[in-house]
Amino acid sequence: MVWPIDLAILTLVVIVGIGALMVKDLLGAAILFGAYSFMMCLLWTIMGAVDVAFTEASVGAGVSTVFFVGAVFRTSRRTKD
Amino acid sequence: MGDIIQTIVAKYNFWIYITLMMIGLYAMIAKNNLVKKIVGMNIFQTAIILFYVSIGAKRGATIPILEHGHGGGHNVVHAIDYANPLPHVLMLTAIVVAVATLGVALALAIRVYDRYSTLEEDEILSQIREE
Amino acid sequence: MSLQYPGLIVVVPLLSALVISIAGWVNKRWCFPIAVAGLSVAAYSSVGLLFRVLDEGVIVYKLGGWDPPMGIAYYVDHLNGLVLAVVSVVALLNAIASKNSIEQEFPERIGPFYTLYVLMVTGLLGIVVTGDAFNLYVLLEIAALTGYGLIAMGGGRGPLSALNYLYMGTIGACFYLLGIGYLYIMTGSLNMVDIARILPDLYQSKAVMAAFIICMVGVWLKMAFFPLHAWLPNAYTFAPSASSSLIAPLVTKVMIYVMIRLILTIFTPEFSFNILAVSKPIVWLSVIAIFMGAILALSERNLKKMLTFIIIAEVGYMVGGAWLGNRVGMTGAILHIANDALMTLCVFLAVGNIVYKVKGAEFENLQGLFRKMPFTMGAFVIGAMSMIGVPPTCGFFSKWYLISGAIQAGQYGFMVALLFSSLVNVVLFFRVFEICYYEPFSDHHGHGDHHPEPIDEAPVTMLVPLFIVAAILVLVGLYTGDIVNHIVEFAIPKGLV
Amino acid sequence: MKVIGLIIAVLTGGLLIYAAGDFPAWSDPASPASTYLSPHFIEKTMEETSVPNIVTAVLADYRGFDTMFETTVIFSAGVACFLLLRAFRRKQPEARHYRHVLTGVTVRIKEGTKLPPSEDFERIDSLWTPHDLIIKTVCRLLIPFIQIFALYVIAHGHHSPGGGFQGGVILGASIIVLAISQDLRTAVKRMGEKLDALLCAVGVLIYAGTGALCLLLGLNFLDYSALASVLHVDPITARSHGILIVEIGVGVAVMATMIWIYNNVSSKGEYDQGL
Repeated sequence: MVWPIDLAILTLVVIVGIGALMVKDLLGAAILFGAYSFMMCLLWTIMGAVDVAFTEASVGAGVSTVFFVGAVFRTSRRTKD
Repeated sequence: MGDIIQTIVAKYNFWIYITLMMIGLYAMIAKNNLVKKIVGMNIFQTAIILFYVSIGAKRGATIPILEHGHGGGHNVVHAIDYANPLPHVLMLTAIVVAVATLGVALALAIRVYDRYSTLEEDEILSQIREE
Repeated sequence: MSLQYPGLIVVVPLLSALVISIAGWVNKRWCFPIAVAGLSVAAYSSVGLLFRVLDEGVIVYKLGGWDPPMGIAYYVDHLNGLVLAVVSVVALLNAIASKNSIEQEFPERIGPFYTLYVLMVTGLLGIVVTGDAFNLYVLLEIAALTGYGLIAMGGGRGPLSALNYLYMGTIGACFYLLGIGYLYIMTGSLNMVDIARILPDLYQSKAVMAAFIICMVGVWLKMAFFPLHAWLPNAYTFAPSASSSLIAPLVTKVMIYVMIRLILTIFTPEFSFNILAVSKPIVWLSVIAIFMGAILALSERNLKKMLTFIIIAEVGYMVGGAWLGNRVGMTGAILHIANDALMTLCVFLAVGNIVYKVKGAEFENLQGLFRKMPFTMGAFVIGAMSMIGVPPTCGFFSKWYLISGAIQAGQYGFMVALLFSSLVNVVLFFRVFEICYYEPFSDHHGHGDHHPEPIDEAPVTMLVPLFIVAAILVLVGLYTGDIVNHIVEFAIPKGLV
Repeated sequence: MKVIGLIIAVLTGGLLIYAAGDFPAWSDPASPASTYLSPHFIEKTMEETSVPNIVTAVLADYRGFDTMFETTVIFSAGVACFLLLRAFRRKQPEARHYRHVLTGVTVRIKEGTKLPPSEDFERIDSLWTPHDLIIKTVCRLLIPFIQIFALYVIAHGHHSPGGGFQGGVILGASIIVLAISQDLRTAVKRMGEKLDALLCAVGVLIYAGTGALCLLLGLNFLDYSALASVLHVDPITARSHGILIVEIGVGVAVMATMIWIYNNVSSKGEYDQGL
């Protein structure tokens, strides 16, 4: 594994994670959550956990985000925090 | 000083997982919006998965799929060459559990929204008090 | 076939849950018989297993035929043999008793309801029987996810309280997972017995200590131990009666079993009580838990909610008893797991019968019930006596062990708390009896106006299981000595005195 | 609440950081986790199960019991979502709106009356998505390829990353793509609710049934080598085949559940038309 990439992605993960919690729009939070999952997936590929990364790419970045978007459409995008 | 930097770099993964876990935990307790809490819950779970995958990482090792699987058969496999597969297996299970929890949580949030027409916890509580 | 009992205990309920979910789409009437059949096989094999354990000692069952540290294995010893028997019998009795109320409350969702019900029992049985720390986590999540579904069926505030339970439950399960991860990174193993074999060299490690604390906090969250109890009362109160009489007796008790398993098997008493000097503060926490549970119960005007606060106090009993750090206290805690599961089932089934007929459990709905539903109330009295701790019901004996353990350990605060809580239980239950016995039944209160048919005794199918539970309460009380000498005595390792 | 949350998070983090000091260094080949159990898996998997992908072998065989319950978790989540959201006695709206696709004329139909059975009308309500030729066509072209890839992932899990779970999710995603690009009703017409529910249970049943079959054949639960006598192969190949069978079960269950949860969550359980 290449450790500079590792460090860079680890830092990005934290930034995207905080972003997903800070943004004042639930749809945006859902999309950022997808980005967060995808970063995680990259990270795990670097660490050699290909099966876990594959699962996270299909579940975390794929289906979970779709669930979030579907649920936000059925409720509301509004959030106070 | 050098020592500290050494420690920080050597266990960078662990520090990041702890940071993410704290972010997720804080969001689950302190956020007011129910869906935001669910996002926090997922970040929390992913952080733990990151921790386990970090356990499995091994310097200089490749992915845990044997080369020449059915070809030679005489190749001797050295454990040092492959990453530790066990945490990967455990975390596949944990990811599945996370998405299952997510589905149920979102379904519950939709039911809550149906009744109170809001996802903000303080507004729901004030509606309950008025009942 | 008896060699396969450990496999059957979990597999048969699982298969029957799957068959129920298919049968539910074909004909709803098939669900109940299949559920009862599956649960009966589980109950039969767990009782059979308990007797085999009594004869042969620890039974190891290798799943997939792999040897334990590689694969997953079941270890059945006296401790989980006892808990297994209690869990499966409670689940079976409740399934039979709650048939009518399920058909009354949600006639159209019988199929999925029974699927979740049996799956939850599968999860609980699996938690108890498994010998693999990670496998326990997966089963924990099965029991939890099905529990959220069952609680949220209640309508009204049900979904909101289930959602809060979900947040807390997920944090708890994740903490447990994290603790297991810490153990794994230090030992490289996931098998409970194997971890216990490796750990003694690592007792001084900070990571092992952290693992212990994190696991404990996770388990406490799941069992609603005092500062972490906020989710429990609403979740159990707003659940439909059929779910609450399954969840209330079993979930907290099974989590206490997990805690005792962590203390006794994974971390050994030596580490838990001697190296970590945290017994005293934890016993004091449980003292506060008992006081808070008792006081909060006093302020409730709803029978079901009052009982949920009593559960919080009971959790305090068992946590405190287990952490007294001596043999008598541990005996009391293990005995109380079985007794409390049975007596909680008894009172919750009685409340279920009341809700079935009266459509509410507020105190003003209960007036004159002794005349209207004499049999239900009779069983309720036995359950209440056991909760108070009146001999010969079983509640007395486990409390006796807990109090003697407290005296032996010099923890007088815990003793006072136990006595105080018993007194409060007297007040609580006699207040209910007074309302039910002396105040005349009137149609002006509660929902009395909405159903013109007169309130009478619950149907036989609901009464018979209730009587069986009440009889078991007395029988277990009478045979406490045998249970302690033949089962509980062997469940506690020799090292603990 | 914010203060409490902050205190709890910092306390937990502090404890974890304190404990992390004792960890073996990251990616250290000599750490206990890498030297105790994993060498056995890495070195023995091939001769004991004849599967080159160690993760698949450990997932479905050594720790197959975990995976069975992982599938059960997914199944119970599907049932729970169904139970929570699916409307059983929801009120029918008084009138429905239909649009004639070719002319664009919208008609209002009162309750009780029915349209002539024709493909030319589409119902306009909250599930309806506006037409977009490009998206619809692209998705329609894409879906078969997604599905073939998914089947490849399931079937090739022995040799490459992937397996029942990932393949099942991708297979489910192909139907979800259909539901997003056309509308939910079209997807439900292809893959109805009853089918979803049955496949969910059938998938887990394949897994648990394989295990139970081993039990009936005289060995322990999930000991696939018992299948050797049924499949007429040697016990080690039987393990490999057993893994394939359970992976298919996992794939079916996960696919159906993903679609089921999506249908329920994205429509609040109101997809009553077109069943």
